[in-house]
Amino acid sequence: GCGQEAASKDGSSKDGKIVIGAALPDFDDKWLSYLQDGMKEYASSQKDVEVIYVDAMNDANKQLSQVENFISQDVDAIMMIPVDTVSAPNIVDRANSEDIPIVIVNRQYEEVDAATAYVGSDSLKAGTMQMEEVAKLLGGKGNVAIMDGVMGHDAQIKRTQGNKDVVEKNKDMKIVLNGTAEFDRAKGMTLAENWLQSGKEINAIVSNNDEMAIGAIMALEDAGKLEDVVVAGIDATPDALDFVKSGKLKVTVFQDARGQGKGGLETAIKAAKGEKVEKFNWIPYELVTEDNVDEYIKKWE
Amino acid sequence: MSENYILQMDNVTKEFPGVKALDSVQLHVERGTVHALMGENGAGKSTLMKILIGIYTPDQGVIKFDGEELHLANVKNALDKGISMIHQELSPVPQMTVAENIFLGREPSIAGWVKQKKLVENTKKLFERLEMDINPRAKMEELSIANTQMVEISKAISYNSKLIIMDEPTSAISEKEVHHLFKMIKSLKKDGVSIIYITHKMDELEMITDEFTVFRDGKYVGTKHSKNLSREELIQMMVGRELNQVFNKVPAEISDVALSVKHLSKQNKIKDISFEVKKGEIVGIAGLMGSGRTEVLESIFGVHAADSGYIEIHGKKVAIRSPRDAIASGMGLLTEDRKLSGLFLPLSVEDNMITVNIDRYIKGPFLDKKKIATDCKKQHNRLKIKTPNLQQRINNLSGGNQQKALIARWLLHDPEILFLDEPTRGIDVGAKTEIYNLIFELANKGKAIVVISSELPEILGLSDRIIVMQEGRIMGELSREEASQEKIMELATRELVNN
Amino acid sequence: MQRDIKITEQIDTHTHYRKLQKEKASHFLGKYGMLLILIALVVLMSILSPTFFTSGNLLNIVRQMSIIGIVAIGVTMVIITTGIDLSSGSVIALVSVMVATFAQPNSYPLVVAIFIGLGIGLLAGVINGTIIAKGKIAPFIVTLGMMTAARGAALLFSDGRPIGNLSPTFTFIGQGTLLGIPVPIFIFAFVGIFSYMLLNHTKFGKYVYAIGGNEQAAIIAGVNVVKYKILIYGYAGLLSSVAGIVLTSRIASGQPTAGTMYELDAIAAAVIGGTSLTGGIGTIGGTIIGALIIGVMNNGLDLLNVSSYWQQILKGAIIVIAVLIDSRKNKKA
Amino acid sequence: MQRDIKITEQIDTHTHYRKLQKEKASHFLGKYGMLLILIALVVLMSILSPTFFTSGNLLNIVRQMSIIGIVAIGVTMVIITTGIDLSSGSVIALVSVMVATFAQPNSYPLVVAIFIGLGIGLLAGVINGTIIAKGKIAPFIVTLGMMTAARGAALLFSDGRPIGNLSPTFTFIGQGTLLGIPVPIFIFAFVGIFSYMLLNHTKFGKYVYAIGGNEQAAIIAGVNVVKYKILIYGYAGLLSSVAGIVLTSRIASGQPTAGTMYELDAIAAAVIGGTSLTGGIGTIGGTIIGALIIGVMNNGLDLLNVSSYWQQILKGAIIVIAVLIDSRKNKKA
Ligand SMILES: Nc1ncnc2c1ncn2[C@@H]1O[C@H](COP(=O)(O)OP(=O)(O)OP(=O)(O)O)[C@@H](O)[C@H]1O
Ligand SMILES: Nc1ncnc2c1ncn2[C@@H]1O[C@H](COP(=O)(O)OP(=O)(O)OP(=O)(O)O)[C@@H](O)[C@H]1O
Ligand SMILES: [Mg+2]
Ligand SMILES: [Mg+2]
Repeated sequence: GCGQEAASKDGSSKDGKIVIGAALPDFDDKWLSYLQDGMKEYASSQKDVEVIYVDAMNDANKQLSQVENFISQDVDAIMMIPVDTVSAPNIVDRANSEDIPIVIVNRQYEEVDAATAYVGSDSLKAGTMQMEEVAKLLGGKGNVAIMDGVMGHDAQIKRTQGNKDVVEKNKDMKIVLNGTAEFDRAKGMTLAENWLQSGKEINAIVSNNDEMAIGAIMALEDAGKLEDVVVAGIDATPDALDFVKSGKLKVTVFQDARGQGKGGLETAIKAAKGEKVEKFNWIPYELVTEDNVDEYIKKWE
Repeated sequence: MSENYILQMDNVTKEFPGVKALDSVQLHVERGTVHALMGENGAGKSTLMKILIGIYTPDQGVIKFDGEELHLANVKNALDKGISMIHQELSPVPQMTVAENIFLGREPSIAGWVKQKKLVENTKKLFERLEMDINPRAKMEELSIANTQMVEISKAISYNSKLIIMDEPTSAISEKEVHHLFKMIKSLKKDGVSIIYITHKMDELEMITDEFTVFRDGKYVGTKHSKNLSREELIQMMVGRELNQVFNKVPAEISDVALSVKHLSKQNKIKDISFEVKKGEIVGIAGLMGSGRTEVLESIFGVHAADSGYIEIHGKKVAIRSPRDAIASGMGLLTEDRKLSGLFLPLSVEDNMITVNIDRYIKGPFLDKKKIATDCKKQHNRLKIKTPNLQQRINNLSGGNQQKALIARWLLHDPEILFLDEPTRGIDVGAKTEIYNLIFELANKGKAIVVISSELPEILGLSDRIIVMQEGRIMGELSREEASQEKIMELATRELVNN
Repeated sequence: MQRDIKITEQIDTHTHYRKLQKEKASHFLGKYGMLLILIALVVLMSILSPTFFTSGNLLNIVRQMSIIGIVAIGVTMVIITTGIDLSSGSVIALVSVMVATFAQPNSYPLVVAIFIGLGIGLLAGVINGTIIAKGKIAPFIVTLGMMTAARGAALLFSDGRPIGNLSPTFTFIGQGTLLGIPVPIFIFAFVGIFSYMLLNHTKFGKYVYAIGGNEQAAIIAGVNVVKYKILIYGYAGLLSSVAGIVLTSRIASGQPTAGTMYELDAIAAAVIGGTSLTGGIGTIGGTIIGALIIGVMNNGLDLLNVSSYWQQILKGAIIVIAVLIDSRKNKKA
Repeated sequence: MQRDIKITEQIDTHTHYRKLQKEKASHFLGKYGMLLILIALVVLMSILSPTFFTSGNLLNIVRQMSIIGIVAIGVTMVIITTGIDLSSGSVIALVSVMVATFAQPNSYPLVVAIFIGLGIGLLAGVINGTIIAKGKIAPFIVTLGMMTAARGAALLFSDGRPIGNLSPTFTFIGQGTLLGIPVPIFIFAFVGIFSYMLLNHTKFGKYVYAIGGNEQAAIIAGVNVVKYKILIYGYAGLLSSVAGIVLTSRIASGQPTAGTMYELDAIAAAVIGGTSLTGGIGTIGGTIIGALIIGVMNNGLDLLNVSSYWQQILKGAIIVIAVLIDSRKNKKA
């Protein structure tokens, strides 16, 4: 509300408010927007807490700049979802050297223990869970097409890696096609159309996110081949859940966006108050299929 | 024998797609002479010169310069060999200073670091030698056209070349500068420099050239001595037929007032301009450079609005805020700089012609292309525009033919009041006569015409009445009968003399 | 003589383009040069991939390209006037979320959604045109601003989330077929023909070329340059709307991130198709060929399962090489 | 034959250019107008956010802007020649992954990594310049191709993954400070001063302006336009390299996705700083001011906690308004 904004102009916690800087990688990302919802819900339930949200637009350099801005504003704690996990340690060092607690959310990496705390799950795991379910549905054999998100982005790298790890373990499974549709439904549709024209036999299209998976489903439906192909996504967005419900999307992976947002902010506030926090706060992935989809549909309502 | 010649070009042929610009022509220039190159628009003069300076490569031909055969890879090559050129189209770098423009490409420098002071000093020295008074530090864009031309001239001279090509150097400068240029040419000649001189002005031939060569339609016609030259013979060589009297003025019936301009003023550019033009009348506006003639026409035409004053057309006051308003009230303006404000270079001749008049070709939602084609064809024939067809890009036409196409634009529109600002700039004799006849024809049809021209014979030959301007003011009016070159000059410079 | 021509070209900025239509022969090549490159590309792809040259796949390509193609047609007109439009992709996104909001089943009649969609793009285009024409600001900057702002507005309006659940009548636009041919292809064809007529057979079209050929001369010739520029950018915006509506209908959801970088594909299509960035030159037919070249390239590389990294490298190279070959060929002629 | 008396007028050919710098007064405003806007923006931000005007934050802004600023300086030169460079961002990415590969601890000496980095950008720039100058292809298309291809190459080389674990000597470039001032600011200052000297005091600089002011004039004066264009694009590529190295060092990782859209920020900085897209006009000082305006805007909006969506809308508007105010002011004077 208004009061909070006024406080932000003071820019510090001198008036007793706790200021948390939230460095998010991409406001355009739908899943992250649910995460932000979780944070906002939680923030509004807290008194004397103000959260400054910034958007790095998937630019690690910009994120570093924003954290620097937080530091110069002297926020009480930083909550960050790294744009990428390679440059993250460096940013964490910055915060540490200024003694500002920093909580990393959602994207895990090796040196994450340098941060005050980690809240989230292991991205690789999403890819593994997704492909394991696909493998199960295919009976451990078949031709798989992998649809990548925007190349070089954390989710793309790890989810695809997870996919590939599973395929490697299944001797009768093969990745026959692999291309990027940049997390975009229209591009997913186009890519799937082109794949279908290639004449290659495809038993499953495994996508880095739900949007592209929906695009693929639409292309398959159009070509009358949806029956023959298992489509899998990640995120369990409301749209995607509808597709799971109707049996078109066989697999998706629920990552508790709101839970991570709330958990991350909660931890950051605790750290800002100087309270002790757990180093690792796991929020597990959950597999969504036709069987349990109603549960998740309820979550969005 | 060949030592006498600084330049021998033989059998030079150059074809552009669709146009044989040069067909096995020759040009022999003796050492230390001024050699004129004459010919109608599009005869191929500039093309041959561009070959000589290394801009184009000939399809065929032998060029011997200073005793050795010449093969040029680029302009720098030619400059290094001792050939420099004043180009027909002025090409300054407007944002750079005079000094930078003159020494562009050969700045005094150490390891790439330009010695700014030296640059200015060198320019000053050059200007001293040439007796010119231009600030080397001025930006090119601040110079008048005449001074821009003078800078280009001094630039060409500054290379200390053996041969200097001058492609219509006097088309944009005034009496004073012309004299100055001729003085320079004479002194260059004394130093043994040879000059190729291109012009459409006959009188210049006799004044400074030793010999001249004539081209016609890309072919060599002949070379003669300039002494004892008869104008008729020259014209015969150039156009291949005899031209009748240049000004064939048929008196038109002069009736009601078509346009009256009342107390037009704009900043300090034009002051209290009032005049009238009647139907059938040709009014000339004369004046020294910068006297504001163009500004007057452009203000009337709504190109830039005047600060005060108003305009009446057929006795009715009209508000003109843009050229659109002007056209709607029955006016037309042929601008003085066709490249800048006339031509649509990438478009076809036809598209260039119909712009003003386009509303008349609208049939339903579309344009009536047949009617467009027939109307344009008529103009094409009437003005004898030299182009293979009307779909040709206008950029491929020679300057004179481009000018004719622009005149066609206004003829198609057929305005009641027509402003012609330097209508024959850069146009050859043949075409000039045609344009003059056209102007008379228009007047005879009852059009009111205002002509600006810097060539006094032209203005005297065309006008029923001449308005003389100076520093944005009208200094006086002369009727056709009383007007003479001397009287115009007197009015144009009166106050300056008084001062 | 090779060298000579090179120098000629340097001397005259327009020579490059002039060459395109200098003579009947080179005129032919200039006009059909890119068509030949398109055909060469099609032949190459057909050899490399047996499934490429099937009617199904060819329809596929045209349908996929129809969205970029529609945008590119508007962009072509803008470029002919020496302008540029960087905002197309973002306008598509804004239109997408707005249309999706009004195209929910049982809410508004279909026409309302469509009119709102068309209106948004038209408005964005008119704003572009007005600032460019009245403010005399470089189109690059104005449309860059619009690109940023419209994307922000799309995100703001949709709260960064896709809007799904669209009515089936609406989704017919992008997904349906008529006589076995996808509806987007009909829309593309209609836009193409309409724009062709507009550009070649109307006063509007002549003015587009005139403004691009010499704006100052157009003013003197009485053309209301401000008005026509606003109309031209408005038309480009309108076509972005059409593209946005087709896209939204095709993917059955309004996407605030839709259309990212489409402006670059559209500009590339126009330029590959012979539109000159220095103004005055360009055709609808050329642009459609340009769009198809991009479409064939995208489709072919996917069919061949070229890795996405290599796809980008190849696409970059092909765009440049196509334009390069085209300009070379014209020189030879 | 009697010599005719001849009067010639002053043809108004240069109105177009004259307007730009007609009077000393408007010249002043033209030159310092954007500086005033920058100052106004700083004052505004200082009022709205108390933490804005602190030495820490100001240093912050300059450091953050140094990367875009360095790119923008190269882009300025390109734009002065009437060109454009859309490839900067992608070249940054390619340089980033290459440098990171060679800047692992205990692998190669630091200079190797830096030279390779500089070499890559220079090469990309030279390729751009060569195709543009020799092939006579529009810079927009050539650098668009390079933008796509270099991004693909960056992804290919790094297999789409960021490359971490850089040696501390290398990370000093982006993270270290000298006398309390961050190293990137020194590099930015050096590049600025060097480029200023280059543009204002060398032949190279004169030719940049000459080519942009009137390419034909440069050619007929015997300037080797092809060579200089190659050098100019090469220099712009080199500065993209410098930016890429600073960026990589600053975030301590080589990123194939780095620099996305930086080209647009760089172009915006140049144009806001008074560089004219029609060529011949532009200064290093102006571009630095342009970069700072963008920097202040980004920083200020973040400090004020303006939502990301609104930030985009505001940024789009501010860019246009700044240029609009600037051009208005020139007109009034
Ligand atoms: N670059 C070019 N491409 C095509 N045609 C050209 C080119 N340059 C000149 N021409 C054509 O070659 C012919 C000769 O032109 P040129 O410029 O040499 O004439 P000119 O004698 O200098 O005429 P003017 O007196 O009008 O200057 C003309 O028909 C012209 O249209
Ligand atoms: N290059 C220039 N820079 C600044 N002022 C100029 C320039 N050229 C002309 N002016 C000024 O503009 C005013 C009108 O000049 P303009 O060029 O419009 O008239 P004009 O074209 O000289 O008229 P005319 O037809 O007699 O040549 C004069 O006061 C002149 O000093
Ligand atoms: Mg000539
Ligand atoms: Mg004049």
